[in-house]
Amino acid sequence: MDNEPTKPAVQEEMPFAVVQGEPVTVLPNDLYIPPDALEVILEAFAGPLDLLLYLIRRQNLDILDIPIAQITQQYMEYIAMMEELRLEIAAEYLVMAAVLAEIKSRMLLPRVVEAEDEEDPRAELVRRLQEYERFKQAAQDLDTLPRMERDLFTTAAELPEIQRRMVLPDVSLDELLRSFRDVLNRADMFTHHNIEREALSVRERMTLVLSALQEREFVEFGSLFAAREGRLGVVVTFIALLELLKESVIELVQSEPFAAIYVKAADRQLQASS
Amino acid sequence: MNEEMLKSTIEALLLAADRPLSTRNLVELLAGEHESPNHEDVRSALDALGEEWRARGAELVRVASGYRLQVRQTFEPWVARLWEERPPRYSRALLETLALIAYRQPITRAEIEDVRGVSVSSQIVKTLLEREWVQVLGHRDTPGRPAMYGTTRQFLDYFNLKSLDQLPSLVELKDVESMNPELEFDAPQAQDSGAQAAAAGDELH
Amino acid sequence: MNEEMLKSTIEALLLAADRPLSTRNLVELLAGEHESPNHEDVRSALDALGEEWRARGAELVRVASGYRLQVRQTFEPWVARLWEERPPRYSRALLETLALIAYRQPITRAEIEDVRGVSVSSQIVKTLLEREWVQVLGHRDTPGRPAMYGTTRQFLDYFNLKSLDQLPSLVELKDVESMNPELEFDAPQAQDSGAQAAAAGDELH
Repeated sequence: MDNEPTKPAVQEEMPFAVVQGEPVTVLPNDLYIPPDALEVILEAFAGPLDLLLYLIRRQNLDILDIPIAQITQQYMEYIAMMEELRLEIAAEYLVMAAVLAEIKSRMLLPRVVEAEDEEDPRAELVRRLQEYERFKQAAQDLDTLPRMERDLFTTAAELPEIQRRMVLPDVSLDELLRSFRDVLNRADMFTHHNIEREALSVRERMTLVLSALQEREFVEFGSLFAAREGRLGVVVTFIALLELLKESVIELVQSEPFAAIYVKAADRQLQASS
Repeated sequence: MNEEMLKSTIEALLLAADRPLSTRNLVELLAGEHESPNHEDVRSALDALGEEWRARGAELVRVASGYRLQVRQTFEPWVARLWEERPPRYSRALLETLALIAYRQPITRAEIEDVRGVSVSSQIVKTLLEREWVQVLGHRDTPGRPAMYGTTRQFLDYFNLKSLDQLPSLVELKDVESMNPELEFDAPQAQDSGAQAAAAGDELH
Repeated sequence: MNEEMLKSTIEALLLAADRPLSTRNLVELLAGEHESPNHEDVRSALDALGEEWRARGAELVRVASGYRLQVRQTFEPWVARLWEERPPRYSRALLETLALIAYRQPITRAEIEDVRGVSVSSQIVKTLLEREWVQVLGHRDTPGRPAMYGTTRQFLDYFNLKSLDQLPSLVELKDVESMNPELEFDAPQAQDSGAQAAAAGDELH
């Protein structure tokens, strides 16, 4: 936490590193500080633009007023220091050194008589420095925003005992029908069955009859027919019963002639005895 | 630190902590340079907090290692939903099995395997029975007494059918084109309602 | 579900969730078989909750992806004591990269490197992606098809923001055209003439 009151930024050099709690604004010329501390300082620069900005800001200069020769010289001193410490110098630092040297040499050349439209050789560098500084600032601003874990904390209460529930997948009818079509295509069933009108109502009735037989051992034959279903319903039920009989799934039983006919599941006896 | 402030600070600590806090923990955490609340203060603040949380989404409970706020068991059904995983999709094999049971019921497993050309895993049958889309209608009176499967009332309800008749017939099914127009009709509609939902979402902001 | 019950249930959900919940999330979570509260209901319950939490240890805040109960910042000094570990610090390189992505999205790595003047380490990109602050938005249709990065809702949530609009605004760029003539090599003179040049610049405008 930074408890220091904020001072006007302009009047002070920006510390570019903090070593053991002490802000460091100027690199000492003699190497009294241990080399690894210096290493920390030098590594604190986020790149050549950052180093250049530091050199400019250290003297309270405006970016638009870069004394290029001086800055170049200071920049090269830093590079030399890094080399001395055998720090791995990112290639970008060397590229920047070359850029600075080039600008410097162009500035030393006598200007061609008042060439109005000729751009200042520093212009491109200044643009880059400004752009970089904007985002350097933005990063600092971002860092001061209150954020989770550091300034803000979420709340959480212990959870109750949670039962794991199975969430069941959804299926659309369309999906189901496609699956069926696929399986029929594969089984080449269409060729065999396309004549037969699949009477699903019969199939359904077969299921209903069997369901009824699950509840009761004997179901009276007549009770399976409902007059309100009309002729068609009666026929469907009758066909369903015939189909079930044919498949030996049900049996019809009659204790004596003209007595009531009962339907029972063909496997009932076995089931009971097993 | 006055009483109200002490209560709110303890509440903040309990809400932020990922473990129960004992009165001793709290006394330590609250120790300040000037006024440090003692055990008594903390305890009476906890009592007051417990009272305040009596009718809320969580309650102040005391466990072995201290106090914690705990979501009330009553809310478990809703809270559990926060961690519900998106359900996996059913396999092709399962859907084909289901379709065959729907169209050819009563049908045995052997008959399904016959048509599909591959064996039907017990897991598939179990899943369909558990989902209550399929039931055992009885056993065929043939060697091995295989179970016969059929669909249930729940199956019809789930797919919003009044009866099996409402499933397309084999002939209709064969005609691929007859399925497509319906899909094409659905698509733009779906997009539409998506846009509507998005618009509604915007309004809420 | 009556109003009181709805309020407590939402409170329970907010306390149980490990992420902010939007009104849409809440409507879905609260959907029941009989009565399902709608957006209106949820919103007014949230308003009421916000009011109730006004003088407590936490507050109801809205961030990009929804609502969360958050410990009031006043209590930060106490709450921070709960954890021995210091909160994570992020390097300048990471923060600069993040700032560029936030302000300039969609942006490629090369564009970030262009502004920063150094290469962006893969570790930084990886960290940003892993924290889910940054996402790949797509690929630029140029050679190498570089990934374009943008920030996520989680990024906004983490920094307590509702939208990117709420980020501090960027510093204005100065016009390079107003650049002062080259100043000579010795520093004090440079500073001096710099001030003069600035004054001169003013006159010209």
